[in-house]
Amino acid sequence: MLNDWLYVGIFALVSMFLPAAAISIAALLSPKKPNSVKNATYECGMETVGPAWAQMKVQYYVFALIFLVFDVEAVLLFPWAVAYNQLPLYAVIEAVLFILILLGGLLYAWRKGALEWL
Amino acid sequence: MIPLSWYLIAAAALFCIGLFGVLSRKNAVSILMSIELMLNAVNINLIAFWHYHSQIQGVSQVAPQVFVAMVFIIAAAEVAVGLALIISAYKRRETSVVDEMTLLKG
Amino acid sequence: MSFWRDPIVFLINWAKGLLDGIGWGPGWATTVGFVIGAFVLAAGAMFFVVFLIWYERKLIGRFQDRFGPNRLGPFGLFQPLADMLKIFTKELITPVGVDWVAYNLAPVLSVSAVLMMWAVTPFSKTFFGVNISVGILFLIAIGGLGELGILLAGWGSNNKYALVGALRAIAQLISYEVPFVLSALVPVMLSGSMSLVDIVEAQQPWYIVVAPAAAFIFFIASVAETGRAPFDLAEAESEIVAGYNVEYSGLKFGMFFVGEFLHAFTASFIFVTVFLGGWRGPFADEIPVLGLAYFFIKTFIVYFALILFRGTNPRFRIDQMMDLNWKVLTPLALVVIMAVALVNSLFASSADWLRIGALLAVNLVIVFAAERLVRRGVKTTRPEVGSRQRPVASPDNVFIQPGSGVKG
Amino acid sequence: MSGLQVVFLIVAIVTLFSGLMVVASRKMMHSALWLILSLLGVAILFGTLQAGFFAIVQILVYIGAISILIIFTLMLTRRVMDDDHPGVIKGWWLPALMAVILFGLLAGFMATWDNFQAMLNELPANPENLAGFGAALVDPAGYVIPFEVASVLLLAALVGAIYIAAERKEKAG
Repeated sequence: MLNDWLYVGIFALVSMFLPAAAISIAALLSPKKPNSVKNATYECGMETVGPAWAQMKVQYYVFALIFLVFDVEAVLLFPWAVAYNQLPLYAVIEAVLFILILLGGLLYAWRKGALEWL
Repeated sequence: MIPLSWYLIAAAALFCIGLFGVLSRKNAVSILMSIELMLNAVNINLIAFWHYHSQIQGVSQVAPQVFVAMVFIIAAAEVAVGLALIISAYKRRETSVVDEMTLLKG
Repeated sequence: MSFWRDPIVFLINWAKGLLDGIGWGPGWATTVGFVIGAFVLAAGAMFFVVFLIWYERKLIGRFQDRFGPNRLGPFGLFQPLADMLKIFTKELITPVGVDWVAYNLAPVLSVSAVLMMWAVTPFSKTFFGVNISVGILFLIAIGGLGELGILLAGWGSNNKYALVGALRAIAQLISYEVPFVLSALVPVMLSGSMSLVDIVEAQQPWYIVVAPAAAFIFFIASVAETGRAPFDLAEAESEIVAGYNVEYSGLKFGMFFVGEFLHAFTASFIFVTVFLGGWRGPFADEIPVLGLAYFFIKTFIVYFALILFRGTNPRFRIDQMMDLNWKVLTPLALVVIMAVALVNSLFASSADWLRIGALLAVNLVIVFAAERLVRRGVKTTRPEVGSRQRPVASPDNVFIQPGSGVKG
Repeated sequence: MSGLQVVFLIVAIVTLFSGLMVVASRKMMHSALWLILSLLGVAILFGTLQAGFFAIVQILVYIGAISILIIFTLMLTRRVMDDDHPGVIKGWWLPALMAVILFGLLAGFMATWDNFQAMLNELPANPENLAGFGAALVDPAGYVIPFEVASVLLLAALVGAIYIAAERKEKAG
């Protein structure tokens, strides 16, 4: 029902508002004495060089990729799981097939060494 | 409640913004992001019509739901492969600007 | 009499009557009621954190043979209040070059992402924020917003260490979201609904009895989602610079910790809701306030287990953590889904005790087999201390010599 | 104007504006963050259409996964991050003109439809009927082929993307 989503929306706004309000109060209460050393970027006492950009491994991308695929898979499986109790056996087997295909993908990634964190 | 036309207009506007992005951005990642906008516009349309037809028929229509789910899956697959291609191209050519990927121009 | 059976709903109805009496019309009265309800619930959750911090510090102290906070107030109960006062009056340093919106949005988002989980959880038979039909998926999706907060913190604070920490944290969180989502499928399958209220109603017996393997995966994954020890390597303060929150100070820094403590508690009550029967217990149907008590008792038991888990386990290495997720939990979760689906379908027409027994047996077999397989893959014998030749820092091998066998 | 219409207008304007900023931002990272806001707006639009499942899926898949993937890619491609040149091509007005014309055509074409101004009323309880949707996905007379093909498509995407992205330096050892 729409009223439920209205409540969720209001709750989201409120739950954003409360921490923001707390931080605002803290900003009012706290002292403000900035200086250039204090405001410098903290990188273990070294002078900061260059823009904040870190060399990343392609591994991060691969994990995010596998995550995306399984997330989308789960999205299709959730409606199936809701209907599960009314389904005949062959419908369950179809879903098992669906999962097996993706399990194959996971095994491929494993064999390929994409799951190693080096 | 909201007229159907509002959703359709909003979706059309989002689609056109996405189209503009695809045609005008230089960076390949940007182009993919614009494609995401276009796919989202399509989804808004599909769900608006799902609502409309469910309302007319009195029962929830399955076909639009399946369509939306398929759009999600295709978007995921497209993003995964597209970004992998961009990363691969970047590794070789040190760029992700589409105009600079001129392997065949010599 | 009805007040004693269900005081919270009694109060809510009373407040509703009051709002209706003002005469704004039903629409506005509902909306205002929602706003007040959301405020009460969310503010209650945030103040609850003060107590959680005390509880956790006290417990961790006991595990480590200390007293924990014990000076201020009875049992040191006022210690977190003092800490709160302190952190409220700390200077908020904004470093140069931050992206203002991202930098300030991140701490807010990390708390609100957890708070929003309180909106859909049924605390008792009659007391819950809202019963949406996709409750369990909502919980998972909101976890994604928390990841967004971490990303904004890491990128917005214009610091290489923060960025690296954020990326590591996100890599961990998204990885563990996979078994989390997959094991959440099992309760949905068994109850035939995604609404948390329905899942709790359907739990006869509790799903931890029906599907212990799924419960096990869900528990580990939700501990990892909270990002605490032993999965806290994104902000392993004893090893690396604190992670995505290096550049934060004062209450903005504190907000990340409010979010973390609240997330730990929230994760334990989600586990209770999904696998331990939520508010279910003797007489909870007739007297809803008893259900509330059961709910919190169970939650504190799970929370205790979570803190015990934190206090007694050494931190994982990042490759071990990723291996645990991708090579153990994810395949296990997929196998559990398939097994539960097939077994439950095959035994659908037989008696309940037979079906549940078969499910339990299958789950235990899977866990046992997985444990065997993992055992085979892990080196259990370690080289004796001192048996390996280690490079010693001497003037000869400070400089890398070709062919010396010492790498850097 | 009802409260819901006000919500719709605000959300739609935010969505379209952030969509525009996705295309117009110079910094790629800002572009990605605007994209997230835009996707969130679309999720809320789904919510106003009472498609709660897809609203949540939108947050889960788009914001939780796809945008993270995009941001990881931005981090992996260095020159993209500190690129401060205009992100659009020189003759950007031509695509803009095309987009505006297309929008005009679409709007004009849709306006000729009789039911264009139809009102969307609130659907009765359990509007989505997820059980029906799930059953249709595995029904041989329904959509079982797309369902299984989706799985194969995801497998292909997984295999292909890993093959492309994770080329290991096997020779280097």
